Amino acid sequence: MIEQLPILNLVLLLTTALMIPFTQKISFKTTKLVGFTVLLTVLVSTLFILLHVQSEGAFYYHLGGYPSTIGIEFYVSILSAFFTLFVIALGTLIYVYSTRDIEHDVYAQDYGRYYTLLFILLFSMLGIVYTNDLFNTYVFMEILSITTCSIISIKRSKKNYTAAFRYLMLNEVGSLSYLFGVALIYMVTGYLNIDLAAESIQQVWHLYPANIVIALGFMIIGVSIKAAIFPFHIWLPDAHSTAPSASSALLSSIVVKVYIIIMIKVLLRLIGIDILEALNIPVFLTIIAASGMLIGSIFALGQKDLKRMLGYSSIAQIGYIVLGISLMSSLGLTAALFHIVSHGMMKAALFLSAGAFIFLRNQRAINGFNGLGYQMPISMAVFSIAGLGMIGIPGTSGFISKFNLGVAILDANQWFLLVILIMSGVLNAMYYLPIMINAFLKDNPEKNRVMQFEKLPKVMLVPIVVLGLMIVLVGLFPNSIMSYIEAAVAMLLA
Amino acid sequence: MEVLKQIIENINYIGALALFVIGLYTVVTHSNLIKRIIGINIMGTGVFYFFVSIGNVVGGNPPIVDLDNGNLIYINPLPSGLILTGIVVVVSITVYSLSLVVRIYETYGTIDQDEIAKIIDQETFDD
Amino acid sequence: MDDIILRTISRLIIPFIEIYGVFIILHGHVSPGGGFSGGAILGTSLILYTLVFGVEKAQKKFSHKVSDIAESGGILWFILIGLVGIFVTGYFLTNINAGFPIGEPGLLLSAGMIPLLMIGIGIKVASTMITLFHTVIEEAHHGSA
Amino acid sequence: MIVLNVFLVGFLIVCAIAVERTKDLLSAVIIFSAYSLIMSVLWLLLKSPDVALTEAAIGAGVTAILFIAVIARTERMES
Amino acid sequence: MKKSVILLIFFALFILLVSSLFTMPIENSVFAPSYNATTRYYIENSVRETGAINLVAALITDYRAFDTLGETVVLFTSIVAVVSILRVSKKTKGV
Repeated sequence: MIEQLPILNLVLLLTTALMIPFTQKISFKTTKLVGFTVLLTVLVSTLFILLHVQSEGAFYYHLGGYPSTIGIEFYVSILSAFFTLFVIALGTLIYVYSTRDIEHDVYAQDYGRYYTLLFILLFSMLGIVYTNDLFNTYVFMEILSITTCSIISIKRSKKNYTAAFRYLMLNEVGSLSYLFGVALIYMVTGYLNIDLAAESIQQVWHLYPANIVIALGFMIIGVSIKAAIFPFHIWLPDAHSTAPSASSALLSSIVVKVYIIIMIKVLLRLIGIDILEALNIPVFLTIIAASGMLIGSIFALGQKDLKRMLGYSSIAQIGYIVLGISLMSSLGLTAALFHIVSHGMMKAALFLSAGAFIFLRNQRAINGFNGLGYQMPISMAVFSIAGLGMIGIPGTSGFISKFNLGVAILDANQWFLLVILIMSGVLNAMYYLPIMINAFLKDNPEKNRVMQFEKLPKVMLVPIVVLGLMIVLVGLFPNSIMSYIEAAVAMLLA
Repeated sequence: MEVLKQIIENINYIGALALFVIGLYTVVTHSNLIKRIIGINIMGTGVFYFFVSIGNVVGGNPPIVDLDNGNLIYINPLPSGLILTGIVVVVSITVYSLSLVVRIYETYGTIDQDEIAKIIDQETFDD
Repeated sequence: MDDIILRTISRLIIPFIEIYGVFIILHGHVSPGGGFSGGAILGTSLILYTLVFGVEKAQKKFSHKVSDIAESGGILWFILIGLVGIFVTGYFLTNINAGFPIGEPGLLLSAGMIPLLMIGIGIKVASTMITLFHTVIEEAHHGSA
Repeated sequence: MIVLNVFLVGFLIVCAIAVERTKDLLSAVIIFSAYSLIMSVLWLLLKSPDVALTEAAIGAGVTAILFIAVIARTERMES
Repeated sequence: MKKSVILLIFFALFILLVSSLFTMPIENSVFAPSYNATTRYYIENSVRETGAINLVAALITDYRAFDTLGETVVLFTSIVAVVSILRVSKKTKGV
């Protein structure tokens, strides 16, 4: 039974998405409740899968009962089990938040469509993480790209259309590049299954090096465009700043991370470290990551719009993750995977609290935060916790990931990277700290400095608080998730 | 002469690569949004053409089994199957981007990327 | 567009296009074609109807309600057939092992779930094509919002 | 057969370049439709009748109709 | 000026791809690496296992039916996306 849970989860999410147009006609409240129940069910079952995988080891699920040479299969390892849990947990929190927040951003006639798209989004992300097939990944990637663009454009405002269009075009160039890479891999191996193709690549690598090199190049560039890795990040600030707040949180905290999971799969499971090092890929990745870390932060400094600033900060943080991957060591990968989780939580908290400021005060400009900490104490406190985490203050999950990254860099004997890491941390402090200082310490001439009770609706407040608590808890007890990540890294490097 | 013979024998692959590059060029250089969408389509057909060419076998038969004659050579059916999926996916993306173009034209009055950028700059300057 | 030649000819032609589309869908497993191409042909016939007789008349034939049901229904049908496999063998989307009759290869009534899935895909593709076309042109009819 | 193949590929590339060069979007779409049709013939030569049929119905038919519907609602010339 | 530089870059990309093409297995025969045991399995067993004589149909709706499910979901998503930005319902018309 437990082996069928992954596919049942996917089917459940998809069926919910398909039924929403009909349940919405009954009442919108039931739709929300049904959606929440479904997400909770999926959350519990992913938790079961994780516990099962931890005790019994990874398992394969063959669709249609055909063996992996001829059919499609799911590979449920500790990596995929853990990341599906991460995706669904954050997705559930953002879903709860969005049930009120969409009133602010989306027309009433589009509520049902928004949730249809949201469930298909979760469906495709789960599919990408589970599947062990190159072409199946492409199909899910296309579902993901079309849904991500449409949860931006659903706001139906001027700037959303252009942002979504640019995002869609780049997404499609990325997908087709990835498909071209798959074609080249298929040409020399004859398999689409990642494990079988990887075995075959090890054998034919000396016969047809051109295929492997060009395929790797196209696949990495394709995924980099979608993951907003530094030179291909141009779509991200527009898309993240114009989207509805719940969509921005989803995009920045989960969707981009799922593409990085694809990248890890391609680099480590398909191609393998030996070939990567023979081609000097780690050096390229290091340069890209380091420049992304600096340039993202520098651009973020100059922004006047809060959500746009958070978007640029994401580019810098993705640089940290890529840096961890580029070290190609078990310490580096541990740091990268930990930072995926920790950045996911922090960015979600930041975007959701930013959405709360927009929801109640319509406050987007960074220079207007004076005294806001007294009017919205709880959301501002969570914003501060997440911001401190971004800077890397001890006690937050951000500190643990930066610490791990630093250790990994020292282990690889690359001192200049440590300098860049510290510089990027300082830059982070330069744009997050002023907001907090303004909010709590500066006077607002119109309002008196009396702590007010927060007027935010409960369904929006609860996810923000839960995210804040999670950041602190993971920061204080990192071993709770570190054991899973270390097991996953051991599996990837085996 | 040898080179020419090689080119003619592998014209399918070369044509596919040419289409891929032309499509990419159209997407990157043109500022007209509909032209960009056509570029994506050309790029897509280039990739699909490449994929189908991989499955071709010289002297093979179409992948429909002849039950009376068991000794025929068939082409590789897998690339064709994958590309069927791919074509429909690209059509979906095209339609969605076209509907975005309709909305962009209604709000900005133009479908040229450069002019839209000018209008946006003007607006942020006015604020 | 009120032209008697167009109307008469398309009245004559549309049934044939539709029959051809249905033929392609149903013969997907014995000849080239299948759900995608057949569905597209079926959709094109309705697009032709829309072009000749106008959006209002076409939407009476193929309303939003019908298209909603056809779109969700196509995928639900697919999932339902997949779930049969899970209940019988434990694997999603199983054909013969799930008890679908295989028949004699080469005949129309054969290949277990393949024609069933093809019908679902065909309906889905046809309804998608026609709905997309209606959505893109219908608002021009009302004048821009 | 190989002569036909080379000829069609040449025609295909000419069509693609023509689409890229044409300033009139409606002509570009019509050339693109012809391009799709040639592509489907080429896929027939590569012995993939299923893909050819799908491309002829979807690429040359539905896509072109949708492009034309959108051009009718927006502007026709590329500046 | 800028356009000609881009054109040159793309031409260089094309030349690079074509020149590396000749080191790839492009002979289009049954001995190509992609024509492997899996392909032979499809050709030999698909009639017996699925009952369909059209191998492509057997592939897309049986062996790899999950891809096709994903692809119908793409169609569904595209229609929801298009409707979500284009359709104006009667209640909110004019907004």
